[in-house]
Amino acid sequence: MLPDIVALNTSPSLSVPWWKVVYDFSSLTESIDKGLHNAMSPFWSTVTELLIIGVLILLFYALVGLFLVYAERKVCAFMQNRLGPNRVGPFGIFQTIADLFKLLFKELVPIKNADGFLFNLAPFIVIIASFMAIAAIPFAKGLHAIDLNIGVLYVIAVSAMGVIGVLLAGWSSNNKYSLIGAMRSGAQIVSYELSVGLSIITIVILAGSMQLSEIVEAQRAGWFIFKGHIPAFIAFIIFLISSTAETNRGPFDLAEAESELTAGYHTEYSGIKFAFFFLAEYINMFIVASIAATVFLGGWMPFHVGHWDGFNHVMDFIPPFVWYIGKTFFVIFLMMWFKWTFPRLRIDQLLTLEWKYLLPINLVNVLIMAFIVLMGWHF
Amino acid sequence: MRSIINYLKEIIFGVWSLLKGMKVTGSYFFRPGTIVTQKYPSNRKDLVMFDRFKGEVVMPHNEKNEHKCTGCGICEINCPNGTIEIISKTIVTEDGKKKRAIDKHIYRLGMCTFCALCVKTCPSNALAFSQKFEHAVFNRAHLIKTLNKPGSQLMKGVE
Amino acid sequence: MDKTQLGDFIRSIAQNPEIKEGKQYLEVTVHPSGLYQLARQLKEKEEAQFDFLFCLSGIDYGADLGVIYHLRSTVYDHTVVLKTRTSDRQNPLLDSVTDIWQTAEFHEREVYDLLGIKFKNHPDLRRLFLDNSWGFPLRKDYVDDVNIVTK
Amino acid sequence: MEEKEIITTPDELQEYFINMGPQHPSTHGVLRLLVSLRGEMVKSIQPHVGYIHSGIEKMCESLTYPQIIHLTDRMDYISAHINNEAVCLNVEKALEIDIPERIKVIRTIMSELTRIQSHQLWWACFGMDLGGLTCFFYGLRDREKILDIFEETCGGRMIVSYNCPGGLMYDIHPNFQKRVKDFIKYFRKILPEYDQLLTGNVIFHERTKGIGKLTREDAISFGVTGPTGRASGFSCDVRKHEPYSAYDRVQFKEILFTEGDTFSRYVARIEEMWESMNIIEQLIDNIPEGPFAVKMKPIIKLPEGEFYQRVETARGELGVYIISDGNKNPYRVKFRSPNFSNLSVLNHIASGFKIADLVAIGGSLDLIIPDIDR
Repeated sequence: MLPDIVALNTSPSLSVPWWKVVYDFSSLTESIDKGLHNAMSPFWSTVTELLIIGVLILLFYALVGLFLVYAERKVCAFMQNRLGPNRVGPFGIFQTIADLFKLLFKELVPIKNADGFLFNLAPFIVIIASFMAIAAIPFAKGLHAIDLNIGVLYVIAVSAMGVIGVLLAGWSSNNKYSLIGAMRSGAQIVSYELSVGLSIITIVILAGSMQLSEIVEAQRAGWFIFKGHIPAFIAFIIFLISSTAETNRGPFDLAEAESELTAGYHTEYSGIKFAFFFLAEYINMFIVASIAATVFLGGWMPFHVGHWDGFNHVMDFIPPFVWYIGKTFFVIFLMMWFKWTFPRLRIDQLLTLEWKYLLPINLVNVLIMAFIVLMGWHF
Repeated sequence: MRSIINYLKEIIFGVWSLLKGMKVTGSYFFRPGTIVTQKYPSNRKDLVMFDRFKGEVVMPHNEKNEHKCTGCGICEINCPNGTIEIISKTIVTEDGKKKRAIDKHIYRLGMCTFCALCVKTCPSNALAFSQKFEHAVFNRAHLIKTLNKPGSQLMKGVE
Repeated sequence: MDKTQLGDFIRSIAQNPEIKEGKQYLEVTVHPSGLYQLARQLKEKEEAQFDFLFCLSGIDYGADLGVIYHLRSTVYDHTVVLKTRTSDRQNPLLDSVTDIWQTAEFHEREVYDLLGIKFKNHPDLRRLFLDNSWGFPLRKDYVDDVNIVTK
Repeated sequence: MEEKEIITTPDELQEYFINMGPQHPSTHGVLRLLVSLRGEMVKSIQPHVGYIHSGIEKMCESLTYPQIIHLTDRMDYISAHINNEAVCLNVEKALEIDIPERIKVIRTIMSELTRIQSHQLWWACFGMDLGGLTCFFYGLRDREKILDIFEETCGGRMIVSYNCPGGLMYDIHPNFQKRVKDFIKYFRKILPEYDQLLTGNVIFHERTKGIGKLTREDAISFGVTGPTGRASGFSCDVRKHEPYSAYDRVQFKEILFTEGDTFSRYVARIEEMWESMNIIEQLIDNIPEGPFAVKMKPIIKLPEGEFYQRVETARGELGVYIISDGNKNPYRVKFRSPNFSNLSVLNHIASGFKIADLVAIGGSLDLIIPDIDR
């Protein structure tokens, strides 16, 4: 029995025209799977599939990372009455690539009395954590690296792993600033993990499943943020806040608060190791935005309004992948907007916000949602 | 009950204040006309500095290669940093008199603090500020400048 | 209080002060030994209340080293200048007024740094700007062939 | 149950030191704070200054009075014009020269413009200290407008060197009045945005209210002046108490608060910007005709004696103390710089708070390091 890595739950429909693929990738992935199985032994076909997926995700990872860095710089520049990068290429679109090369060529400065092994390990842990999380995200119908039946749990578990890398980086750098930053980050992520989990659980109650593809499928009639009344909306807001905190961004960037701790846990990192931290931060942002888009905003489901069939048909015409990307970038834009507007919180206020405000609200919210589902009051 | 109302009030007030802040940044985001960045090296051609801008001290020469500096040394005395050094020579004028004139008016840009005392105190208005501001050079020696052009002479009628 | 009243008041509390009515402020010169007492009284007496030490400067008079205190009362808005001088250039020692006006802590460190005047009972008398290898640059006999260039 | 000995680390061993500075993003210059911490709690702070000590007081002893002025630009370089004015006023007072009204009015307008741009820069940096980077760009964007006015009239942007004993270096530029009026119109519209972005923000309130309290008695004892002192209720505005230039003929109110925390220091500066705009509006249309400088002797010699001039810079009371022996060089010049006294209070008000609060408090004191080191 082979692990069904590609396109687990889709029905074979091979007789569709080629351009229909953008609406349903399952036929494409299925046919690739079949072709490979026919061509070679089951073992080697699985290995090939793994390789293809690995390379595709790696490429996607790099592209998204580079684009997000560019987008962030442009967005913040426009909010600050600046132009942002405008020298390398038209509108500076190659700026991040130039930066990447700069970071690649930079010297990796060895740190005196640093714990060498952990120091070098930390950036990889951070980047692998984000790398693993990206595997479970449904990009479009049938475009899934792995569709676990506990997808939500998996994503939460894996994305929380990054904090180990942050803690190791802070500890092994032999720098007090780094250590303070890492400790802050530890406290922060341990607390905010609760809120992230609970706000997603609110929706899991509504959806009745932890499988991400099923959660998306359940939103065919309407996105959960509309379907679930006020509790879903509150859960969305809480998820936005706590996921911003979990990615060490925006007003919650205490772990790297540059006016207090110079650069926090990655003060001593240079060159490509620093780039790993930098890239992981942006990919984490992308992951939490994807989760928000998938769980609350219907993933790749188009926007439908009740019985307006004409309107719904037009919406259906836009490919699911575009819907998915659009929603994700909307959430990312919101997070950037937060970051470039608000001043930073203090560590005790950050924890107060979580334990005194978000957590109680969240618990009440879960109860209300359970009640609504029990009574069948949702749409 | 009261405490719950206060609790909710606090939250609503907090969120409202945050939204007000987001309104400011968001409105700028959607108004690219408010961008103030100047694309400096590419706008060099039509970049006009203010006419009083203190770029560097120069000695204006007219088309006959004449300047107004008599070599009196007042600027040298007034300079707080020793930026200016005047090397004078003795020349014989047309009517056979011996007269002091400048040989070199040395100006060390690297030491200048642009206090404008030399320009202001010059009795014959021989010095002025130019609007040039791109002073970076690869060699520090290039910052030591001779203000009078080679072969230049004192303008007629300036004592 | 105006200048003459202040002068009379200071004569009543200090031992033989040398009082001069300057153009701007009343200038009182006292012996170092009486300085601390006078300062404390100026701060604490009900009719004076000089609670704001707004300038503390050290000066090298050539033969003597001196410290000048500019005092103002935020209650009555009157000002007095206290002066003291010591002729001991090798080991000048004055009383610290840090416990009367806390701002004196930094100012006295600055005076110690630049003029070498030591203050008794100062909580933390270290050099402020320069390190220990320097002399006392604001003294008139200070020589530094490297850093001071005169034409 | 037998009693177990609980092994705890003594308090003093749990403390550790951290060097903030000389290069640190929040100190805005080469200030080194040796911070003793326990966890994130600040136990005590030892400021180490002198990294850019340039010996201005020593240099002044070998320069003539007009030459001193350009050095004062380099002390508190954000309020350079007010520093210049202090020396000029002192020299003019010593020489007993009557200054024409035009000069006084222009100096006052320039001082207030300097104050506004200084507070704008402070607002920008304070926002950045608290993590709101956008504030930095908005503050600098608006400051640029004032710097352009300076550049057009004085020829310099920050380091203006616009004063000289007896008046001004040049007359105001013909565009000056129009530009200033345009700026006031613009800035009256923009300043409420500052409030929306930062002043009303709930995070900002949490970060600043009740942080770094300074009582009035301590403010006076530590000699803390300027907006910092006035936020503690210490009425120390030299413009009110000892009016110089044209401050005796304009209506403005001294901004006084009693809380003395970081938030009131912040609001005090915001309010001062409004007041400064009021002052400029009262004067800008009424600049009298007249010469822009009094004819002075080529070599200025002060009579023997001591002269003290206080002015209100953007950060507090600047005192220029000149002791003259009758020569063209002063015998001794002492600058009583506001930042020097304001720094000394840092340990007193910031210990017991967290590192993040130390940054906020340091930002609200608005320290300019060259003014401390001189």
